[in-house]
Amino acid sequence: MAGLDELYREVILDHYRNPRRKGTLSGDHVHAEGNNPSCGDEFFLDLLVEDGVVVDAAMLGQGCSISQASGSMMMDAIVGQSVDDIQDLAGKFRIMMTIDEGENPVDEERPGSVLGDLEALQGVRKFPVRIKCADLAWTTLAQALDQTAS
Amino acid sequence: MAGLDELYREVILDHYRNPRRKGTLSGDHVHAEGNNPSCGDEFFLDLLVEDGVVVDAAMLGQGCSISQASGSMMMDAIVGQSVDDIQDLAGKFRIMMTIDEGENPVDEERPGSVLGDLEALQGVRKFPVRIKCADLAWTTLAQALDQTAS
Amino acid sequence: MSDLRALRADFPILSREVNGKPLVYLDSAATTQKPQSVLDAMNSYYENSNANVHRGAHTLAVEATDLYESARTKVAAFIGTSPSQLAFTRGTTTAINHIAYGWGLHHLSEGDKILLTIMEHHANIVPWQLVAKYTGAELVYLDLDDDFGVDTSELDKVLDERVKIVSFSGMSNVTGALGPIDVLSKAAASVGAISVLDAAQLVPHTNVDVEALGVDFLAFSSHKMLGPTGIGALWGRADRLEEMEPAEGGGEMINVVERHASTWAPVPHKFEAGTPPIAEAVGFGAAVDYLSAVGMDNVVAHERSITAYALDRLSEVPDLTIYGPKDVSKRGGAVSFELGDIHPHDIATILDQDGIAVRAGHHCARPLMKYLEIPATARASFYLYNVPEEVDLLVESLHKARGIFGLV
Amino acid sequence: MSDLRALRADFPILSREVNGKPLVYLDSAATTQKPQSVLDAMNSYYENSNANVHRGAHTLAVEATDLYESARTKVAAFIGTSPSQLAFTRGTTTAINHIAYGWGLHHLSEGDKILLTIMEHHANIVPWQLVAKYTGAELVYLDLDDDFGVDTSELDKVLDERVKIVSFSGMSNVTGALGPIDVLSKAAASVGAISVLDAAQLVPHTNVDVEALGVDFLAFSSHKMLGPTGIGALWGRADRLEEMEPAEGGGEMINVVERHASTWAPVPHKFEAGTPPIAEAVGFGAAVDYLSAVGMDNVVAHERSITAYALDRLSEVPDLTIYGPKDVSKRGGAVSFELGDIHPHDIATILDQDGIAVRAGHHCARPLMKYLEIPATARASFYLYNVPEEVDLLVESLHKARGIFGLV
Ligand SMILES: Cc1ncc(COP(=O)(O)O)c(C=O)c1O
Ligand SMILES: Cc1ncc(COP(=O)(O)O)c(C=O)c1O
Repeated sequence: MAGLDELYREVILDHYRNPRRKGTLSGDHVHAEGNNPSCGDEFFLDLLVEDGVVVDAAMLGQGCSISQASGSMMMDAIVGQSVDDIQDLAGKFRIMMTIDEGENPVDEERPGSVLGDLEALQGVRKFPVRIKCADLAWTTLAQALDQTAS
Repeated sequence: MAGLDELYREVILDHYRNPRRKGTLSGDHVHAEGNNPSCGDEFFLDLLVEDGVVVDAAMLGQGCSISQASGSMMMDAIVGQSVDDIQDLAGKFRIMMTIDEGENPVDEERPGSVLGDLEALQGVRKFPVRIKCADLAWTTLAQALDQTAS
Repeated sequence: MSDLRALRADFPILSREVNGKPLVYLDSAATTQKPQSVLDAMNSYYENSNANVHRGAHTLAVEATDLYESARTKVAAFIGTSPSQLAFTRGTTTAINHIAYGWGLHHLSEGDKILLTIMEHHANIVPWQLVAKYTGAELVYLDLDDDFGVDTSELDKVLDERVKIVSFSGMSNVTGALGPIDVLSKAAASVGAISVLDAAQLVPHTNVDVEALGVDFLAFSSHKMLGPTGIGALWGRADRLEEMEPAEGGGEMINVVERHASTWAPVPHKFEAGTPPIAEAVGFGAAVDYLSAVGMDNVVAHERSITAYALDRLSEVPDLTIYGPKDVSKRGGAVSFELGDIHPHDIATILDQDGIAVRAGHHCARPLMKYLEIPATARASFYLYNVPEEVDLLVESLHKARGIFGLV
Repeated sequence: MSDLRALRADFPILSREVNGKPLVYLDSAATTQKPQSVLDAMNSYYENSNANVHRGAHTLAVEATDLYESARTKVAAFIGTSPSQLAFTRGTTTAINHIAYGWGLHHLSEGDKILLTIMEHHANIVPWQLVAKYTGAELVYLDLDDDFGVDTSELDKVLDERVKIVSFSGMSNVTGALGPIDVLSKAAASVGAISVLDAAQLVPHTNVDVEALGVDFLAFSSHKMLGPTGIGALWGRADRLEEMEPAEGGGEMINVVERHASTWAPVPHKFEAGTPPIAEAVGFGAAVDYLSAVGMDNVVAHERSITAYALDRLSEVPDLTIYGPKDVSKRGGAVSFELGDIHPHDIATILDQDGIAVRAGHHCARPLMKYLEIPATARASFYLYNVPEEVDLLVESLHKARGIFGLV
């Protein structure tokens, strides 16, 4: 059961049950929708980017604890950050979640120092089929950022 | 090779190379076409039936020695016969060609006594996949007779 | 409980372990496991008789053709029909697409209606959406009653002469609910529509006498009834098959091909374009042999009792909601449920750690999920090789899931 | 002669007897025999990992999905492409039908033209006849030159902007002639038409780098290249696959299904409706592994030398006429012939008594037979497991046939 404990950490269940920034934005913003057809998970993202900085964001979604917690944690991690920093963060997250691509950027000695709460998602690596759950919010984010770029 | 000798009897090769009543009928007649899509064999039959008797017939066809010889022998066997007698003959032929349905009507003691040259086709029974070759002319005949009935 | 326990030894995969625990396979509604006899039949075909069918005068071709055609005879007999009314397809999905393209495309016009039920699998929705788009026809749905059955009380309101096709499932792969075959086939006939039965879950789990059902077409899959993947069957009433056009063109299904037009081979060959799934037909035949040897009545009795036991045991688990009829005479062995706020995907992951295989998701029935206002369910489904201890393990593992998610 | 003789031991069926003689299998153009490794891969799938793909969070479903998708990667790599451009179908026939329905139906209108060659297999004729009927398009054929190649000298006369599809074979299953891939793919592109390559005989027998061929779509079958029945593949250029609609609807191929409309999964999944042929994909993957291990260059060299030997030895047989190019650089290993006035079916029967399997008939290419003004041919076809002694036995048996039919 070691695996399950690592997967369903306290902080993940907390984000799952109390998702941050749940809702929609009114006024100017970009909107992106992501879904995993194989499991039915959905993630809707509203983003307000001003002068290269994400100044506001809101999400709606449904799905497993991993996909929803990952989205909620992502909200915490991106609001107030520059798009450049977010791209950097997304890169680190992707590496953390990828089983055999590059070295995990997470500092095992100082938990939370690199990716904050998001590091709790490391346990997902042991459940490859769930990785796409953790990725959903981030691929949706990439779509939203693409819109602000163009 | 015993099987092959029984299959390719002299009389069969003779009918194959010298088909009887090859051609078409002019004037009044019924026409039927048969083919075996799996091997490409074809058999076209013209039949003139008057007062319940087949008074004239002609055939065109292409295909293996068995299908063409069977057709040619059938021509010899039906012209001048009443439709009733032909149905009877067709029934006997069918039984002769069927591997496990009823008793072979052929009299082994007196070859040719029941079905004439057609008895040479008995050897086909040992080659089940060729039975439909031998049958082609006869299924075409059945179609032609159906037309005269209606 | 009709005890088929000894059969488990016939299924090699059932002795494997998953995550260090013996496999508990509760996902037969998705696909079933295969007995050794099915694998043996296919191996023997490949090792002794492999050849292309119908086109050869050599011994292997004859043997392969005989094996293929005798498989057709077996599968036809299994549902009580003649081989001339049974075409092999790639599966249920392909069979329904063939009906949609082969019959629907040629008989539907602008404003015509196709009547479905909201509990259909995507396989019985999307093909009709495609032909509806091509022909201007429209899809109409029957909703469910309070017990997850199809609500036929308002049938009058939707049934008229514009309805040309009524297509519905014999057993839901989500709720397990049986379809109202009698009511809907008669309703279809009463307005001159054809009825199409998605029997993907019905044929594996009941004793089907297809001629007695009153439907015009029926589709099912081999892999859901102990047979191999890659094959299924389309049955049709003789006259319907005659009036149906082939959906696919190619070799085997033709009579004469000219440069600009062709004529078709007789039914059922006109629906089998190209080299068919030959080894798969042989395996499918071996699968129905196996089921017949066990006896479908025994299979039904066994599934009923294990389903009743499962419904019972699951009802003990706090926070657990079952989506489907409680009465085992109205349902098959697919049991969908939710457990508190634990997402079905999380349930499946937790159960998998105990070697238990259940499905989680929309089960290819998204309109049904939307109608039930749930995003997904977890589903345990049973077949002849399941035993009550496996239900016990399921229940135990569900308690564990509650613990992990802190449900109290 | 590149000697692959040792490989024969890998094919269980090659040690069987037919009519008391060792099997001489010369019918690989119809379907090939399977090495043990292909059967082992499928058995192992069924005995260890069998589950439905793409929809499950349990271990077996993950293993099955991985096996299925890695088979896609293998088969794609075998023709030099990426898995995202390769959809599994039931075979060549289904792949071409999918192109006809998925692309043709949506891009053809009244008066448009589909350009074929007269040497096509029915699989590459009948699907186009079907969509031509539905759309009002018209079929146009290129005939042959004196050496059984496609005559492209009059291409100008038929090529214009109304040509929307050029579909042709890479290698004739009757004459063995290679198709003019370069000329026809360029010709198609020059008028904005798509080019479709029937590679059923090409992929098994040559080293295909699909991206370099210049065609838009390509279709082939597993069973003709050591793999199981029930599966084949459709390759397309990425942009063409995007613009192609799915031919079949059902589970797996969807993104979101609503009551009245649906959206599709990304390429290639949108072309794979329903439960796919999973075990078959695994076997197909094992087949390309086997071929890659032998090396396609070795396969080509071996086939060339055995075909050259066969053409040579057959030319010694009096009254024998070969229908196909004599130059082995212009052809593959399917050798069609006539022997005096002995009908091909009779030849096949006589050879079968000596354990020799050849095909007789129109080989699903009736328009070609009509064009050549012959009703049928006998065909011997070779693959990597054939050896020259088998050619000798063939020739010997043909002499016997002459004897039986009294040819002098
Ligand atoms: C050239 C060619 N095209 C298409 C086909 C059809 O392939 P399949 O029957 O596997 O669909 C064949 C084989 O029969 C063939 O030889
Ligand atoms: C009710 C129902 N219909 C249709 C299907 C589709 O069957 P297949 O995927 O074998 O084509 C399934 C299974 O997935 C099903 O459960």
